[in-house]
Amino acid sequence: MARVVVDVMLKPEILDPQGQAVANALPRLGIAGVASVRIGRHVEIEFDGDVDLEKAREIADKLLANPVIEDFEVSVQEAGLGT
Amino acid sequence: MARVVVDVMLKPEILDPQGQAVANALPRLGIAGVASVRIGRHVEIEFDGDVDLEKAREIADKLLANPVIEDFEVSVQEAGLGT
Amino acid sequence: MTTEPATPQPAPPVVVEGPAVDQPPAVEQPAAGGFADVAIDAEPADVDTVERAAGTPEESQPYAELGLQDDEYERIREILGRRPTQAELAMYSIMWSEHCSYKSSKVHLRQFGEKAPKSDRMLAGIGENAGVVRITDELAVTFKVESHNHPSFVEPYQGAATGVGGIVRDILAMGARPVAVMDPLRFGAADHPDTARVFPGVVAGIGGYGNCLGLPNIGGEVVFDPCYQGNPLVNALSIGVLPVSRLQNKAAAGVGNVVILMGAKTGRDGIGGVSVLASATFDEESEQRRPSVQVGDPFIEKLLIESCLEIYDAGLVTGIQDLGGAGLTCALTETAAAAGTGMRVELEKVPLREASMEPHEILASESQERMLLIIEPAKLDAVLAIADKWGVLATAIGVVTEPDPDAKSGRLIITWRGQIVVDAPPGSLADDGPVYARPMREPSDLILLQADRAETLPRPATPGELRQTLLTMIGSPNLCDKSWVTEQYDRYVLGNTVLAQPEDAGVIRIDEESGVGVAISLDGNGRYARLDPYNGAKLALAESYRNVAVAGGTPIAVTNCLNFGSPEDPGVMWQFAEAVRGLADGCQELGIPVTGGNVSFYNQTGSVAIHPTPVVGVLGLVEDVNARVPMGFGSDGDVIMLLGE
Amino acid sequence: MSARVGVVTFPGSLDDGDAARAVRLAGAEAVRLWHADADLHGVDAVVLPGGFSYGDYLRCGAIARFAPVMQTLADAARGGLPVLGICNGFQILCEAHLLPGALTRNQHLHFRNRDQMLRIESTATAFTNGFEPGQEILIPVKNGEGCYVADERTLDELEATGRVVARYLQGNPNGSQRDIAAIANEAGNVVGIMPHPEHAVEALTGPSLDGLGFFTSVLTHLAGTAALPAGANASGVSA
Ligand SMILES: Nc1ncnc2c1ncn2[C@@H]1O[C@H](COP(=O)(O)OP(=O)(O)O)[C@@H](O)[C@H]1O
Repeated sequence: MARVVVDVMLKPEILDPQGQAVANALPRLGIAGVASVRIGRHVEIEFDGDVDLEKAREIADKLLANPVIEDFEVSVQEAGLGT
Repeated sequence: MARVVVDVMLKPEILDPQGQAVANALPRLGIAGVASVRIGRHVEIEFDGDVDLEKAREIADKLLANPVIEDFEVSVQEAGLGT
Repeated sequence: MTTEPATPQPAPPVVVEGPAVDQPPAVEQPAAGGFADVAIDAEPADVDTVERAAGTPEESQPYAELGLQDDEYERIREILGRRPTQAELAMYSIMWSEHCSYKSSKVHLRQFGEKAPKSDRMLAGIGENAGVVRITDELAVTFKVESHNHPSFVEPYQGAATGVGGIVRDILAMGARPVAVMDPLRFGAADHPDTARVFPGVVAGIGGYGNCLGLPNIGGEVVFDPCYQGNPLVNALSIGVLPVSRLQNKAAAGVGNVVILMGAKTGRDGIGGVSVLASATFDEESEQRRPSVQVGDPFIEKLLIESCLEIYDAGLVTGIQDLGGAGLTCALTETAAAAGTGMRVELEKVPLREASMEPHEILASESQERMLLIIEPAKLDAVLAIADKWGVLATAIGVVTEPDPDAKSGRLIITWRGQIVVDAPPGSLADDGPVYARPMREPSDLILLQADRAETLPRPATPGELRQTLLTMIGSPNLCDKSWVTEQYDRYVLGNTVLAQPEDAGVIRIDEESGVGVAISLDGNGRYARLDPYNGAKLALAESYRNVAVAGGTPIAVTNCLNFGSPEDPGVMWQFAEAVRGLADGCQELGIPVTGGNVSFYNQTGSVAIHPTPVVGVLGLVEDVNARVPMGFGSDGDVIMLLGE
Repeated sequence: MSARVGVVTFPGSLDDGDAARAVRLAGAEAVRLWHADADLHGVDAVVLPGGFSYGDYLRCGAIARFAPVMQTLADAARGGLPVLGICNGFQILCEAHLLPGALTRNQHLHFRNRDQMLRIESTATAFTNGFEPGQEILIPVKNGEGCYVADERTLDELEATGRVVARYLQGNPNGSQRDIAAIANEAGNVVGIMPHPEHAVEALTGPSLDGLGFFTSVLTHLAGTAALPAGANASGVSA
């Protein structure tokens, strides 16, 4: 079943402590060469009927992202992890 | 700059209280027709040099996902939200 | 109800790997694999019905993989007069597991009742969801400690979180508003890499769930010892307050009353050993059907608490039971058995998270945040309205039926889309499980251990060495400041926390007007108990008792969580018996009753058991919390005195 | 007649009882308001209490913002009704755009509960007029997402207009920009604070009595505005 995916990320100028914690842990795991890690939310929305991109954008805008600190991107996914 | 994206989702059989709370809130926002919402993490990894999928997979496996309850998917992204 | 996996599992438990058993030979599998949509999957032939079981007596069943002995399986066939169905087999294997039936510990735990001093304060004791103690003429307190050890090793955050959720529902089921939690914890060596996974996860899980429920954390323990490396101990205590008149019980009384399932939807959480029933083939689909970790949703639990309390206050409940480790199986059988009634349940009415679940999976599911309510039909609408107000699902799934005219008990009949899949006497599941007097033998290394006395250790001889010893001690993981842990817990919420960390006991105000409150402490020392389980248990009791006393409380009741290795090991069984004897004797000497507790066996890595770890909680009455005694020196010039030897 | 202060309960509110107790100890009547009821029942001021409304899933306060009571409250607040958001209440006020900025995950990524020193930076609000300018107070802080962020321009503006109401002293518990613990709207009638004044109102259960000042301040404020000609009175504003 097709679903809409909304990826929400902190705006680049907002500090992401979680991503930073991961980035800082990498050398200790013996992993070098990573410049940065940023962590956001990945939201999968399934509709009762057909995929509705407009509605997904409305949900993202109203609820899923806080425009003060976050950006979002909406896309259609044929199948995904949650299948 | 290209980056690697790791999407981490709860396995389908695992309860996702967060997604459920959002799904339940939608009707109150006047949005109908959504069958389900699942929420995971969207992680963007940037490398010092070339994109290294293998390394990204290792990071996801060791650090980003909890294999007991989560699955992940790794992909290369040409440009993204955090740009 | 307890919340450990229903089937005893050696660590690391099989939950992660999925069923690690040979394929049972001839279990019939649903043709569709059970994964198609409900509508397609509804072929009646898919389900092992009572009728089918009666007609296929020879069909071999994976009872051994489910943890049942040959003779236990024979007894089930005798009780039913036929082979059990898949669903019945799942239910017996759960209810007759060590965890639910207390089959190895029962013969020892009796002492708590036999040696208990008479107390007119005890309103509910051993056998109930939690012990209830009267505090004033109007108010009572209920408290209990439980383990969630194995799940917390597999998935520390969720394991610990759902441990808190489980014990809070026990308290709620008694009619009480939960008002605080405590968490005695044991981890492996502080510098071991796996401790870095388990320890922060457990602490975050306890905090995450308790904070979100709005329950202050008023104390606990953090102990590091290599013996817990592969088997940490995550015990959780909750305490609740109720008007004496609001005390609830679990009996499903009243023929014609409605059985309501309230709270979260049912999913494949923690199905544990029962999954072997669905694992005859290991294709991709059965891969997906592995038992899954229980995930808690404290938000739903908070709503469940508020709606239950509102339902109690409106006088709408006949009986109530929480769903824990053995899920619906335990709740249905215990409520019916307690009332001596029968019950008819339409299992397809249970709201599911995954439509493809089969009857035995629904019955075994350990999904969190659910309660079972018995309601008179006339009060049904009022109950549903309250649930709706709080946004909690409440579904009628069955009805209480007549007892058999000849017997004192009724039948539990469970149907699945019109076909009977369970038809059994509830008491045979809930009360008449096997009881064992297991062999016991003092561990052979005990004499050597006891001979290795502390006197042989080097002593600090100079002031410098003394200083160094002191610094080493206060900097050691077991003695150092614990605020990294306690700062992750809300201790202020509800506004009644009078003493919490770092005090010896937690003290909470119960009544704002009169200032009456309770003090509570939890203590245990596995190293003492390893050296001498009898005295180790007594010492844990004495320490807890003292802690309550120095905070200003008068001890009045005891709870406990007994964490031990495998009961099949005679050495462990001896430790257990000694610890119980010690605790029972100690309580007798001090004159306070044990009101409840929990046994956790199979805490071991391979064949190596943890130190026997009885954790003892003492509850004290504080007549006026304004008179509580904080620790530490008050002011300059105070006289310092040492009491005792 | 004593002032009537509403305390809103959302599903998942936890400190609502404590906020009501603080209101009573300050000498006002606490009126319990329900999230699904859009009517403010004529209260003179409102407290949005701490807790985990809707489990704090997604973002703290993101779902609560849409509750019926919030629609009414937003209009009333713009009309001058005093509103104090504590912790989750602060998060809800930001999500509802009644206050600027946002509260994000603590930088050390843990929930943290400790007794926290604050400095009152502005006494020109409905909830801090009873403090001395620069007064240092001790009240509990407890949150997982209390790190205040806003863009530089907003922060500069908050500073310049005296809308930073309190700052963390002796250690910033969550990484908040410019050590911000509390802010106000332009009119000073809406205040959001991350630490918990309602947990410092009784000697027996709190680290101090410093929290009481927030609840007595609003009564002073109400007494002052009540003396103003009708129409300037914030109470009774409704949607
Ligand atoms: N160590 C113990 N000491 C005293 N009582 C115990 C102990 N372990 C279990 N019990 C009592 O046995 C009963 C069954 O325990 P448990 O399975 O944990 O509760 P439930 O009946 O809710 O499933 C409870 O009343 C409990 O208090």
